[in-house]
Amino acid sequence: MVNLNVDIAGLKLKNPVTTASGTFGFGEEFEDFIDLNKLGGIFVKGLTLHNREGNDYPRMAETPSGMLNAVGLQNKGIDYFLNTIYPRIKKWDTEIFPNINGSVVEDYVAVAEKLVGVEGINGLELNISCPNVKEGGMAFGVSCPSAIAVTKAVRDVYDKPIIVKLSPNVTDITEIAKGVEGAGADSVSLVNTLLGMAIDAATKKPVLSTITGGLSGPAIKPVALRMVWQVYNAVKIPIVGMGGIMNGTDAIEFMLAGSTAIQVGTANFIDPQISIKIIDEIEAYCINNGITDVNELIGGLIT
Amino acid sequence: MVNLNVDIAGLKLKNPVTTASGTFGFGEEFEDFIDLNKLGGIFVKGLTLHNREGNDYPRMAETPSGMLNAVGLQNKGIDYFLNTIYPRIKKWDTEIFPNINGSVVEDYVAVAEKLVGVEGINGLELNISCPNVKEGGMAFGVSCPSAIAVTKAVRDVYDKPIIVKLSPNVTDITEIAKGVEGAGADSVSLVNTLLGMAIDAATKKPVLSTITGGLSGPAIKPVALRMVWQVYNAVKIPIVGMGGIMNGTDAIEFMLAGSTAIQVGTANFIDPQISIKIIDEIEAYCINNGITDVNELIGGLIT
Amino acid sequence: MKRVQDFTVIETQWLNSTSYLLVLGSQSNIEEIRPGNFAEIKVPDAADVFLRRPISVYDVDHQNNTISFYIKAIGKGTIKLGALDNGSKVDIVYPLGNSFNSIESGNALIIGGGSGIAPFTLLAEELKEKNSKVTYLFGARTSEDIVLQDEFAKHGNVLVTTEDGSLGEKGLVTQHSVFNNITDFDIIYTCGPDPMMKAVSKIAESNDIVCEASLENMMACGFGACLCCVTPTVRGNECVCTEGPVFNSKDLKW
Amino acid sequence: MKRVQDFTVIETQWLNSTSYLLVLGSQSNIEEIRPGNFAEIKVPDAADVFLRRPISVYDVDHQNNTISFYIKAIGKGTIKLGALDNGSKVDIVYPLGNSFNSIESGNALIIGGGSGIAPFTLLAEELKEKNSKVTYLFGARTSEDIVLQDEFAKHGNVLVTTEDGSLGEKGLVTQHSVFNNITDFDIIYTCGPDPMMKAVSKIAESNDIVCEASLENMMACGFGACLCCVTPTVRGNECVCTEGPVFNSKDLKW
Ligand SMILES: Cc1cc2nc3c(=O)[nH]c(=O)nc-3n(C[C@H](O)[C@H](O)[C@H](O)COP(=O)(O)OP(=O)(O)OC[C@H]3O[C@@H](n4cnc5c(N)ncnc54)[C@H](O)[C@@H]3O)c2cc1C
Ligand SMILES: Cc1cc2nc3c(=O)[nH]c(=O)nc-3n(C[C@H](O)[C@H](O)[C@H](O)COP(=O)(O)OP(=O)(O)OC[C@H]3O[C@@H](n4cnc5c(N)ncnc54)[C@H](O)[C@@H]3O)c2cc1C
Ligand SMILES: Cc1cc2nc3c(=O)[nH]c(=O)nc-3n(C[C@H](O)[C@H](O)[C@H](O)COP(=O)(O)O)c2cc1C
Ligand SMILES: Cc1cc2nc3c(=O)[nH]c(=O)nc-3n(C[C@H](O)[C@H](O)[C@H](O)COP(=O)(O)O)c2cc1C
Ligand code: FES
Ligand code: FES
Repeated sequence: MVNLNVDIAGLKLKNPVTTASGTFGFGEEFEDFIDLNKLGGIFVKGLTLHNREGNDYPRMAETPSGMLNAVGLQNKGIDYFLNTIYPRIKKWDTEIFPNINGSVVEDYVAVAEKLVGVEGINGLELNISCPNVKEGGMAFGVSCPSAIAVTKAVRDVYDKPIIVKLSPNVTDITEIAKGVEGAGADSVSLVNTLLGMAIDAATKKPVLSTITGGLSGPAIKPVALRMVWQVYNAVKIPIVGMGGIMNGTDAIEFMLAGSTAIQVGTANFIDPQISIKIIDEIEAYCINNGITDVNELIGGLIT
Repeated sequence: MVNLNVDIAGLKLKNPVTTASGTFGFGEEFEDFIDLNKLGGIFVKGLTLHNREGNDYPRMAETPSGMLNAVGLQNKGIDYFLNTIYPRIKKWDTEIFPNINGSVVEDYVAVAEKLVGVEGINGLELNISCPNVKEGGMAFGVSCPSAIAVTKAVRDVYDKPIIVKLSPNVTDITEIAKGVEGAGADSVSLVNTLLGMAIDAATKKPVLSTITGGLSGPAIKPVALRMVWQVYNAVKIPIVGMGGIMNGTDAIEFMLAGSTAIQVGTANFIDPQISIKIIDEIEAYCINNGITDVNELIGGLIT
Repeated sequence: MKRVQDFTVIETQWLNSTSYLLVLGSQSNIEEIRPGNFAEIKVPDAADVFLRRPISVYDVDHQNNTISFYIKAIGKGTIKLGALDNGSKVDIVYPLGNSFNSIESGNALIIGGGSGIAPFTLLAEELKEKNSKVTYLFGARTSEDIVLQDEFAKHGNVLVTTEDGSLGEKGLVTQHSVFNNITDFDIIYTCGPDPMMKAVSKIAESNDIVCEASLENMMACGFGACLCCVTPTVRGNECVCTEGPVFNSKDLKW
Repeated sequence: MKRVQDFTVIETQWLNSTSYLLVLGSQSNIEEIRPGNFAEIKVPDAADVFLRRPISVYDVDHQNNTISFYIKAIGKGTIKLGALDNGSKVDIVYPLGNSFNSIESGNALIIGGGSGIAPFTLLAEELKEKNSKVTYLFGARTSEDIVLQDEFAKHGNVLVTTEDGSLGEKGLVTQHSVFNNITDFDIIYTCGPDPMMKAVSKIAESNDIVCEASLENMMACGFGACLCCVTPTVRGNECVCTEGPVFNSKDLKW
């Protein structure tokens, strides 16, 4: 028997495998494919204070071993989530993490305030790294003072675990990680997408309506893994690692680099059952390697 | 007939296709495979003032649609290059660009000084973005003041075209590009490799002796293309674009994004004849699209 | 219920130089398929195809557990699917999307162009069961592009336009003489290139005929998880993979 | 001269559950190959194999324009190469690397382990032509792993060790009784896992016997362009793909 429980700032997950915001809808989309109760947690689609229509189509471009997206936080707003969606999905025996977004600090705070006291929601992900919105989003995540400011402001109103989602589009991610740790973040999740671009040579036009978009998938795994390792060596709070995880081996690598839990993102599009397979593969790896507690893997890289 | 000549700071290349430093040896390695005289230029393996043994083996890891390297600028030093290698390779009717490196500004200057007046060498690439050396290298390329300082210092001693090679591992590449433009760079080349990492889950060890290394190949193309586009919109000097170019279409995309010339890197390992094929494919694209001068492509993205 | 299912290639039957039927068979039962539903097909082990490819279901045989797709080979993925050997393993996620609303005892015009003929055998079968009459109108550049006529002829009258006049009437679909008596029809179903579908819906709307259009937006997932495939509608941006692919043309703001 | 050449798979002949001979044929002539030379093989259209794979030339037939490789299926690329259908296209970059120095009228011991038996038919043929005597010593975990014995027996005496004693002497290669009279040999050639080659060279050096070891470092290019494949030598870090793969063991600082 392998212990798969992990702990994010006092919050116990039944296993380290969660699903990444924006790649798993609100979970319901996967109900036909898998037993959602088996997941360590679900990070739901990015939420904002008000309804957002997102960016124009086309929002997607396939790239070598990856994809660009420019969804731009399309969602019906936090109230719709709490009144209409959450009541449907709270039945699952897994942690539901709202992923909150804003253009200004006040927006983040307003969304966080709405989550205070909501039964069954035991933590939130503060997204300061969305590359697909004009104002706010990634701007917060690429400057240390603004990352600190928004984290502090949300911390002031929200007392359950805050996981701050970091941008990889920075010179030194450890600086931002340390900043938000100091500002009261309970955990950091990384990485969000890398800012990229695709061009259609035949039409001479950008593929995305927004010209640039966020790169995800296995293409970014080496960069994500490096950043997890750097942040692991810089902060004390737990890390939720992601970026191109496609199978159990990838997940193990992220844990060895220092992740306490991991998020499965783009892989869900290609195999909607992959998150559950990854749980099984992590367990099998532990058994094969005589590991009785998955926590032994965290930061276990031998250097 | 399509005009394929392009101009980098007054230096005419017979076509926009050059080969990237560190992926093409000193050209000789490709003599059996292609007619080197057909290339627009060759950026030779990174040179330093003195002999360097580079990093320990293993120096390479395959990644999804890419690879990590940690060569660490192994080379026999600038004098060996000038006395032994250059005399052998200068016969080719193509531009030979030394790629110069240092741990401190004085090293760069010393190497550049040795290139002053060398017949047939009409420009150099100033590499401030090597992620694989402990001191110097990328450190110069991720801070604006130091990028400016090293560019200015080399500019002071070297009067032919200087192409400054930028690092993608920064929050805002346009800031560095504008900085080196102001400091006297005639051109910028981008991108160098993204800092990444690979782990072997079976051994729990990093794959590279240096833990982290530089990511290249098609995986990074979307990021590279975005940076070329950003820099194109920020500076007036010509851009030499690269990052995952595997075929003519990729090269066209880099030109549309704003590259005057392009460098073929990792692709050379997989198909040692690819650089010449890319020249042919660019020409074919121009013919098919009624383009009589390849310069029309530069920055031709329709937004 | 949506599921991931393993199939084996039974055959790839090339119809002309650019299109083929891909017939897949399974050991287990095939889910119920409604006309207009599509599948997300995984292109097996292809170096440069990362995502699945959305393809409408062309036909299904619940007796023999086979499902088939009409595919135009336009790029990396569709070319590779067409080159699979018989016996190759392919897995698909299906059934996805909504479906056409087939009318009862009415007169239906089905207009297809390009790969947009795929969903229309299943639709016509259902229409016939409901005692509706089916007329097909297919448009293409040249006669070479017109395929599967015999199949479609089983379900209804087949009209054709080609741009070069090599088969049927010369011109674009919307120039076909059937439009002279367009009010004979109770509904128009259309699938194909956006410009064609827009032109068709315009005519339908101006004649107060219901028009259902099946869209082919680029998709990353195909089941509502990514929000990449949206089209603007009167209700805001909606996912083509879940709210569509079939839309009432009046709801579309394209 | 090094070149990129297109080949067709003539057969993949599996020898046991983990290794096979890959036989490739070409329309045009095959370049001259020296014993120890290798090729960089492109694994065709594999989603997760980006770089070529370096593989020693096992045999070459200039009459019929075929070249063959002995390959152990240890990972993504080598498994896929072994699953290619006859007739598949494969291109290779070759001939790469240096070669063994075959001695004249001497007594040679050839020690191989794992995939490190591949270069030794060509070497033995050349040794025989030069009137040298060949003794093979192959080490493996178990008898299952010992393949191609008949082929090698054509060129010399074949000795075997297995770790489980299921064939030949029990133990590691370096424990074989042939080492009791090791000074009978003028030269030792070895290829296989590093620990084995190190142990062999140590014995050779302490007995003043020349030892040539063929290394299998990880490579990105295979022809000196990337500097990824280095091994430390008395002359500094040297590329295994150009200065090697064959090194005099005395030059290696491993
Ligand atoms: C719901 C739905 C049902 C479909 N049904 C069918 C069908 O039954 N038969 C059929 O042949 N095709 C169908 N398509 C279209 C099919 O999905 C695309 O042709 C296919 O994905 C192209 O993949 P590829 O790898 O061959 O092309 P790629 O190499 O990926 O692309 C080639 C070119 O086509 C463009 N392109 C690719 N996909 C799309 C798209 N979805 N929309 C617009 N442009 C695109 C690319 O931008 C590129 O320029 C359907 C699409 C959808 C969304
Ligand atoms: C000059 C040379 C000659 C060779 N000759 C032969 C030969 O004749 N027959 C043969 O079967 N093999 C030979 N090899 C080894 C062969 O290149 C590797 O086994 C092969 O590249 C593995 O590819 P893969 O995709 O199957 O494994 P991967 O999936 O890439 O890797 C599987 C595992 O093997 C490790 N690995 C991969 N390549 C190497 C390597 N080169 N050295 C050490 N570990 C590695 C990886 O780190 C990984 O853990 C030779 C290697 C060299 C350098
Ligand atoms: C289509 C799409 C939409 C996304 N939307 C969000 C979002 O709303 N909020 C967020 O924090 N991250 C979002 N992301 C980023 C992912 O959560 C994740 O950080 C990223 O995709 C890297 O992981 P991956 O490579 O496993 O996909 C989105 C990613 C994709 C592909
Ligand atoms: C093995 C290897 C060695 C490299 N060495 C150098 C170098 O010495 N100097 C340099 O400026 N860039 C070096 N680079 C970076 C390349 O020149 C190029 O910037 C990078 O690989 C991105 O292009 P690509 O994706 O086409 O390979 C090296 C890259 C590789 C893969
Ligand atoms: S394709 Fe993902 S939501 Fe429609
Ligand atoms: S493998 Fe590239 S230099 Fe040896």
